Parts: sequence; structure tokens; C-alpha cells
Amino acid sequence: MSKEYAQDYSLQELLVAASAKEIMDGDVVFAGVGVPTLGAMVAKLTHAPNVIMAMESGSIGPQPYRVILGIGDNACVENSICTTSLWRLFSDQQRGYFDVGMIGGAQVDKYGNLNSTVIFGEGDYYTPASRLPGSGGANDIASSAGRTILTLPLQKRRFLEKVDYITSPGYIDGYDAREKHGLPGGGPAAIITNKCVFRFDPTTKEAYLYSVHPGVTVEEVKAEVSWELKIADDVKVTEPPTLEEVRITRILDAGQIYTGSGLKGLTFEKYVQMLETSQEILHQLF
Amino acid sequence: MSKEYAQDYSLQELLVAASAKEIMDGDVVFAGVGVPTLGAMVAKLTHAPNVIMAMESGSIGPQPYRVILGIGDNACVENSICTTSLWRLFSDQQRGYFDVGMIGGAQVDKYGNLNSTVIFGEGDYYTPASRLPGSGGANDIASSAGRTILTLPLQKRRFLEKVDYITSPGYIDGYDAREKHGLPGGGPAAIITNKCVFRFDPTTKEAYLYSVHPGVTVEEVKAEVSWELKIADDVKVTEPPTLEEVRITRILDAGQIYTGSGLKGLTFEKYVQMLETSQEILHQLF
Amino acid sequence: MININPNDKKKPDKRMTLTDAIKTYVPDGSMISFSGMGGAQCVAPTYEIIRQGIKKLTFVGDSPCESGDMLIGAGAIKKAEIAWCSYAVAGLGYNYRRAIEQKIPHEIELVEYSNYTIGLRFLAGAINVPYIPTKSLMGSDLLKYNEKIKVEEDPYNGEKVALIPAVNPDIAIVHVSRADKRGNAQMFGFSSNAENLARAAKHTIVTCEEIVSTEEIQRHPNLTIIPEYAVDAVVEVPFASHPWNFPYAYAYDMPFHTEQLAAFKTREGFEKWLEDYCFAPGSWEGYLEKVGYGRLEKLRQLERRFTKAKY
Amino acid sequence: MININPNDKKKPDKRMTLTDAIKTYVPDGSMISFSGMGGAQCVAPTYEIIRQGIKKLTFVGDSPCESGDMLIGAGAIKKAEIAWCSYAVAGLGYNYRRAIEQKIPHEIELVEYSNYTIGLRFLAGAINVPYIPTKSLMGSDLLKYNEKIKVEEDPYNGEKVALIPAVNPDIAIVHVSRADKRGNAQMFGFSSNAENLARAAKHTIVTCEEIVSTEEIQRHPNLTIIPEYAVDAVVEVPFASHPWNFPYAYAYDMPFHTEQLAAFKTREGFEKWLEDYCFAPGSWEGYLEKVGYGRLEKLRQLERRFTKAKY
Repeated sequence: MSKEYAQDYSLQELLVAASAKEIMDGDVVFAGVGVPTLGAMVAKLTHAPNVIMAMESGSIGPQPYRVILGIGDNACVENSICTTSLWRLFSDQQRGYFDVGMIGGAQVDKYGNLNSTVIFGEGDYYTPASRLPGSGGANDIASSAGRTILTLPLQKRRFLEKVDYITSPGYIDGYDAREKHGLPGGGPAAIITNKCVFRFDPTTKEAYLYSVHPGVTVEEVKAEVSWELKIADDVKVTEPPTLEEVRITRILDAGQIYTGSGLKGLTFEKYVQMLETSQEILHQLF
Repeated sequence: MSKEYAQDYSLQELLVAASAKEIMDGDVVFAGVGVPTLGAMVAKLTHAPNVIMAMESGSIGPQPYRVILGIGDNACVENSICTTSLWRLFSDQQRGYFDVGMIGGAQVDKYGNLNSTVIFGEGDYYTPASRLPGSGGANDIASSAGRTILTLPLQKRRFLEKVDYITSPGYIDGYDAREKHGLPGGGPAAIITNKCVFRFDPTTKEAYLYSVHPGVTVEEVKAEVSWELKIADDVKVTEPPTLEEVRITRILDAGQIYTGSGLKGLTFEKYVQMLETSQEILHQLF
Repeated sequence: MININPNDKKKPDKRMTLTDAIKTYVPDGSMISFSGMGGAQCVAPTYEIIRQGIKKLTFVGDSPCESGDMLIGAGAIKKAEIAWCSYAVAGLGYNYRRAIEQKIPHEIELVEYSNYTIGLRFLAGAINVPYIPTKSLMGSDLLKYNEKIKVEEDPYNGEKVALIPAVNPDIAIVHVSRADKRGNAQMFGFSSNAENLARAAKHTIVTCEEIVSTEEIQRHPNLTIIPEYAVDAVVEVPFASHPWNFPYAYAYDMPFHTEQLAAFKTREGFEKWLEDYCFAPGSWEGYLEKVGYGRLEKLRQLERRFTKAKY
Repeated sequence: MININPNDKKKPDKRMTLTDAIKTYVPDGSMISFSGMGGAQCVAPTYEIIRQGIKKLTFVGDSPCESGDMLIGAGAIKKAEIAWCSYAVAGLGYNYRRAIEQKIPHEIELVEYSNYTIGLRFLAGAINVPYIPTKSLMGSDLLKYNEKIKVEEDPYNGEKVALIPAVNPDIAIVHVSRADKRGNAQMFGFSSNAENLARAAKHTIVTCEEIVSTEEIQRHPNLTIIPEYAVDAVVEVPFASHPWNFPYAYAYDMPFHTEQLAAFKTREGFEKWLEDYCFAPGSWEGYLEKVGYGRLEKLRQLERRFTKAKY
């Protein structure tokens, strides 16, 4: 299959495609809602037909004919191969059955440690400048998934030498720290941002710049990272989305809930229509 | 409801009725196959309509139209309210949901400790005179059921000062030993034998003779017990089975699998017929 | 603290109204937990608890939405032992943030876990053991701020494990697809932590979309996730998860939720919402009336296009 | 010891013959476990293992009947970690007794647990933790003769608990109602320890009464007790539990079992049984042929009078 790249795509569509490319055929993917789920679905509908999505609520392997609106949305149950309980799903992850986990956060450091709990600001954990939702399942994914893909926007206030609070461990303080702490999962494989992709040094486990998105310069990236960033000898340009990936993304998220401004001004009638239509169109994809 | 006692009944039928009488309405009963299951069914069909039987395989609350031929027989699934897994069922018992457990064994001592593992004879655990099946779920029932009912034949070689091996703890060495060992269940409430019923002193937790079956003397019982048996001040005569209890027992075990010699010479044809007939007859009971 | 008839679990008919069930089993100061994850949330019980003005609850849960954020906003919660509090796609946990950042309406005590380790707390509580070990949380700061989690070397292989303490809430509220009047509860689709919540708690209210006969339960015993012996009360509450979805029953009402969350952004907006949707309607039936049964029916029809329980 | 393709769990089609599955996944010296409790036993795989002359197995299980007693009698087992070994109503575990009492056919090493604590070993193995605490076994002599169980005071409340070590067998054999070719396994009725066995083991063979399409699995996802990612091989084996019952499928063949157990009373009787029912028929199909398909069909019809899966 020769790859035809898209010329016309949004940044969100590139992120979906980049996430999809991290997934291999046969992977079990612990997918959060939004770009990760879209990425997993795009992977399943292109190069990885045997992907199994695991949803936190306890649904395994859904094949919905509509966009997934939450980790416990009914879409997660639709045509799934197993619906079970939360503790069982996470236990399966701890047992090593989940190949990829996709998580985001507000801050990340050079060892891929993520913070989605609190921004201290002038305060501390107990009197924070900003309270975030917390770990949810992110810590467990970071602990036990075979590998993790981190996604967050590239901004200097987010890419820090040291995060305020480690919600989800990456490589902690580098080298074999994960093994020392007894973490069963493999740790972060990549950080995907709106400007570039980072990967990790196999020995030191420090993040380095692996590729820049089309049109982005290395200097632009360095300017948004708080630590002395290491750069790959041969920095690549991030592979753009293929025509097929963009086409499928637009079908999956026809209402632009995740890839546009679909949430704004969404009336009940438009919403019902969006779902009803998606069912018809998605039947063509499966 | 005035009680009409049966005149014509077998010893097995008396044991079934005596077991049934230990069960209160609303009890959840962990029932082994044979006399215990029959007793629980008789209780459910007479004074305790809200009894729930829990079967070791993971079936809860069966209402079969046939005799139950094993803890994992399909009869345990028939009209049950929940079929689940073994570990869940036993966990529910450890949580305290099971009011009564019924267990047997080869040896018992004065504190109600049961042995169903090995008879040492001249040997020991590793080279026993006689190897028995082992604990199965008996230890877990003895540990966690609200109360236990022990059933075994009254014989001097079985009623010992000290059993060779404690498979299922009763009151261990008496008094508050169960609490000291952290056992959550209440311990033995009674030992039902072919000749009498023993109960336990509330303080010392030693077994004493509570009642003798019709026609049995206290001396006969003492002769079959290896320790200096304590006798209730007012030894009763065991309540005989009622007409209704005997009638129902005979319907439930029409093939005399448990209450007679039904297993002998059971051809395939007779067996199929026994089950088919039981379905018709039992429909009258429920 | 709670003085409830211990024999309630033995009743052959446990049906109650939502109002009575909450009044009976949720006194001030209770430790409480709810089922649901993403969808299938216990929204109706949350509104009822707010209406009854119950206070000083200790809340234990994985990732609460309404049950955590709204109860915090309503000033019902003293302490929260949770992994996450927000609303996913439709908006953030504004009440939760206000409580932590600005102590509005008042300060709350917070103890953090992850979703899995909250799940293990319920599992440990359900099987009546003091803790269960795990490999989650290692190397994270959750360990630093939660002194109840102990890290040990396991006595078998010397592996590092975190011990997660059991929890036995005073009361669990579990919303399921259907139940009989005795409390045998069945769920179509994912079941979050419902099966362990119900067993871990000292008392359990099962709310269900539909009460069915025991015969119907007996037809599909594999679907029973909670047997009657773990249940104190059964309440039929259709659409109890609105605006959330409920598997095989009704679709997510995202436009409604977006509007709700927009209101929650300010304290005034939240208070007005409570007045309009919780207090003024006076009951869950009143809430549904206000949402509109036509809209609810549309959500039910919408879901049927995609999934229909085939049991 | 086992050198099996670790990617087998990723195969989209895992169908194999019983002979090939045993040949591939059960080398001499494996640690092995089977599903079933009372009914739903793994009889067909037991016969196949005996036919292939596999030796030196370590057997871990709760209350095995054929899989424990017959494998011991056939000299296939070096060590047994179990709670019970017998046959319930139809007879006793004569091979087990002969092995312990008289070392016939040879000595076996025995480590004893209870049914619940064997269940907890599989649960611990399935969730990948080194042990799970329990309140069973306290005050009993099982603790005296099993040094792997450690009694501790729990670090939270000082309660006494027994730590039950996880087990991760090399191979689990699980017999279920139906599965698709990817390995999604569904069970009607009780499931013994199947769900945890399959996850605890390094490799898992799912045998099933019937292979169905993935679409059929998707119609009833609540019935899936083992998802495909935990499965290496799928084998369709109708009547695999005969003479035992299988829920919603066929009734217990008690007259057959009584005759079988009568034969097992003597070593000679057991050896003749193996010759007649295991070796001479050459395969499970041969065994069923010898039992008689008419008889098997009668057992199926008999069960349908009482129960029929309504899923």
C-alpha cells in the first residue's frame, strides 16, 4: 500500500495520525477519550485491524458506529468483546496484557514524568495555585502499560526540569529507576506535542527531540522546553497524516467534537442528528 | 402449624430433618452435597422459604426440580439467582454473608475440630494409614461461616480427645481461641450424629451431649466418645422428623441416592427416568 | 453512628422510595460510595442527598463526576478519598477546584489514590481482608501525600509492593440495569466497581432502571453482579444517570451536560442550577419533568439504534 | 523450560486440535492447572495428556477429580498443590490414595491448601501481585504442613492474616461453553476459577463446547469471562466434561461414573480402564464413540428439560 500524504489537514488531525502510528497491529490499547481514542480507531481502520481498545469503565474491544464521548460512554459497550468491571480491567493491565497506554497531563519533565494533579504556583500541594482533576487511571497506566504515549501541548511552563508533583511516573530520575521502584510497565515511548515528537534515550532515559512537525524548527521547540534539550543527530520531520488517515478521522469525528469546535453551540437536535448520521456513514468503514 | 411427627422414618431421614431444623428462615446456607443439601431443601420447603443455598462451584440460590448430584451439578444452576466464580463465592463467605455451613469429616474432637485430611495410624502426615480427600472448601467454611453444623457417625475411633490433623478448626483449644486466631466465623453450633446431637458450652466451647435420638441411651453415646463427655442437665430426645419433612425428603430423593441404596445397580435408563420423573413431581412442591 | 436494622438484608421485599432510602441509610457523617464510571453515574441519588441537606460525608470513590463535584459544591462533603474529580468532555470539576483552591463553600480534606487502587480498596473491603498489594503508585508522589499506603518488600520474592488499605463504607449506592425486589442486581455492559462496592459497604442501596421479577433474574443468573444477601434496599429510578448515558438504555445527553457545566463555572451559576434543577423540582421525577420526557424518550430511542440488550 | 511463541496470544485465529494444543503447550515438567468444580471438568484434556505420555507435571488446582486423580494414576504428576482429590458421589480418589499410601505408581510431593486459598493463589497470579491475605486456614494444621503460607499481623489493624502466595502456572486449560477463534471465552453458569486461571497462567488453552463467531460474542459481552488477549489456543471439544455435567449443555452421567469409579478401586481396574477408554480409542472422538453418541444425545436432551441457556 503506497502512502499518499494529505496536504490539507489540521494540527489535531496530525496528532490523531501521529498517535495512530504509535500503535502496532494486535496491540491492546488503553485509550483515554479524545485524540487517543481517535488515534486507536484510525489505527484499527488502517494498518492495525487487530487492535483492541480497553476502556477504563470495563469495556474491552468496542467497535462503535459513532464517536466515543467518554470512557464510560455507551459507544464503549457497542460491539465490544467483553464488558467487565473496573478492577478487572486494571488488573489485566497490571498482569501485562496492555501494550500501549495513552495519557496526558499539565506538566512533564525530561524523564517523562507527568503531573495531572496540582500546579503549586506560589503555594504547595495543600494550597495550590491550580487544582487539576488528579490521577484517575493515569498513574496505573504509567505503572503497568507495556509502553506509554504522552500527549501535551509544547509550552515552556509545561516542559519542566522537574514537575511539581509526579502523578504518573515516566522514568522517574532516569536509567533503571523504574526497575528499582518495581514498576512492571515499560515506561514512555514518546511525547507527542503540537510541534514535535520526543523519544527517550535507551540508557539515560532522558527525552530528546526526535522529529519536528512540518514547518516547525528545532529552535522553536528548544524555546519551549525548560531544560537543556538533547536533539537527535538526524532530527526527522514528523510524518504527515496520509489521505486515508485524514479521511477516516473526519468520518469518525464528523461533528468535530475533538478535532474542531463541535462542542460550541451544539443543540440537542444537531447532536441527535450527528449520532444518527455517523451510524450510517461508519457502516461503510467497518 | 401443628407438628405431626412421623412414625415411619429411616435414620438418614432423621438426619435430614435434624439438619433442616438447624436452618432459620432467611439463612444463606453453604451446603455440601447429600444430607446437607437435602436438609437445606427440606428447610426451604417447610419452615424457611427464604433460605438461599450457596454451592461451592459458584451457584447461588438454586431451586432445582431434581436431586442435586454434586456441588457443581447442573441442578445447582437451575433457577439460581446468581452464577459466579468460586473465589467470589468464598469471598462472600469471608465477608460474613453466609449464616450456616455444613461440613463432615472422619474425626472430631471435643472442641469441634474436624479432620478430613489424613488418619495417621502408626504413621504420620507423610506416611499415613489412610489418606482422605482433604479440606476442599471445608476449612474455609469452618473459618468464616456464621455458624457450622458438623455431621459424622458416632464412633469411638472418630470422636477423639485430639484429632490427628485439624483440617477445619472448631473452637481449637476452647474458650476464645477462635478470636485469638483471627477467625471471623462463629464456629460449630452442633454436631449431628446417627445417635445424638452435641452442642457447645458457651464459655469453655467444649461439646456436650444435648439430645439423644429416639431409642438411644446416654450410656450408648458415652461408650462411643473417647473423652470424658459432659452431659446436659436435661438431655432431650432429638425431635423426630415431621410427616411433612419425611414426605418432602422422599420426594426430593426419590431415587434414594442419599437416603437409601439408590446408587446400587443404577442403570442409565433408570437414572434418566428418575430425573425425568422428579421434574414432574417436584413441580408440585414449589 | 449508623443505627440501621441489621436484618434489612434478609427482607424478601426491599423496595423503597429514593427519598426514604436516602433518609434511612445516609445519616450525616456517613462514609459513602457510588457506582458508575464515565457513564452509568448515580446522579439521582446525588440530587436527593443534596435535597435532604445531608452533611459531613466522607466520600470514597474512583473518578466521581456529579456525586463528587456537586456534593462538594453543595457543602455535603468533609473528606474525599478519590482518584480524580471532573466531568470529562463536557467540562471540569469546578466545585472541586473551588473547594481546594478557594475553600468554597468550605475546606475539604483530600486523600488521593489512583482509579485502580480505589478499585482495590473496594475489592479488599468486599473480600474482608485488610489490604491488597499492588505495583501501581510506585515512584509517584501519591505515595508522598498518602500515609495510608505502605510500601513493603514482599516476603516471597522481595518485590516492592504498595499495600492498599481496604475500605468498608457505611453505605454504598449502586445503580444497575435491573433488580428484583429481593435485591438481586443485574448489569448490562461495564459494571465499574459496583460488585465490590456493594459488598464492601456495611449497607447497600441498589437503584435500578427497572425492577423485574425474580423469575426474570433466574433466567440469566450470569448477569447477577450483586446477590440479594448484600443488599438492604431496592429503588426503581428510571433515567437515574441523566445526563449521563446508561448502557443499553439511553444515550449521553451531551448538549444538556455542556449547558450544566457552563453553569457550574461560577459559584452563582452552580447555586442557581441547584435551585432550578434540584430544590425547585422537589424530586427526581420533578427533575425529569423539567428535563422533559420527550427529550428522555429521544435519548432512549437514540441508544436503541446502536445497542439493545440481547439477554 | 517452555519455549513457546510469545506472540501466540496475538493471533487472530487460534484454532487447533486438542492433540496439537497439548503437544505444543504441555511439555514434560510443566506446571499445569485446569478449570472446573464438581461439574464442567476438563476430562478430554486429561485423557489427551495421558495418551501423550506427558510426565513430571506439577499440578495446581482446587478440587480435581479426573485431572488430578487420573493423572496421578497415570504417573504424570510429580507434585500436587491442591485442596482435595476425590470424585464426590460416585466414588473416591483411589489413585490419589494409592499414590500417598502405597507410592503407586510412584511417590508424589503434596502441598495442601483449601479451595478458597487455591482460588486466591490464582487471583493473585491473575492480577500480578505476589500474594493476597486471607482469614482462612488460621488455627488449622494446613499452616503446619505448608511453609509457603505465612501468618502475619496486618500493618493496619494488627489483625492476623495468612498470606497466600500467587501462582502462575506454565499452562492453564480452561473449558467453557463457547469461544470465538480469537479466544474470547464465554461461560453459562458457574465458572469455577476459570477467569483467574486463564490470566494467572503463562499460556492458556481454551477448550469449548462450541466455537462461535465473534459477532455472537459481541451480542453478549457480559458473558465473556476471558478476553482473547489472555488466550493462546482455542479447541472445540464437545462433551469434553463427560461423564460430568456441563451447565446448560448436558446432564451428569452418574451411572457411567459409578462404573468408572468401581473400576478405579483397584490398580488393575484403573489400568484396564486407561487401555479401554484412553489408549485404544486413540482420541477424544474415539472415547465419545465408545461411550456412544446416542447416550450423549440423551444426556443433552435430559439437560434441556431442566435448563436451557436463554442468552
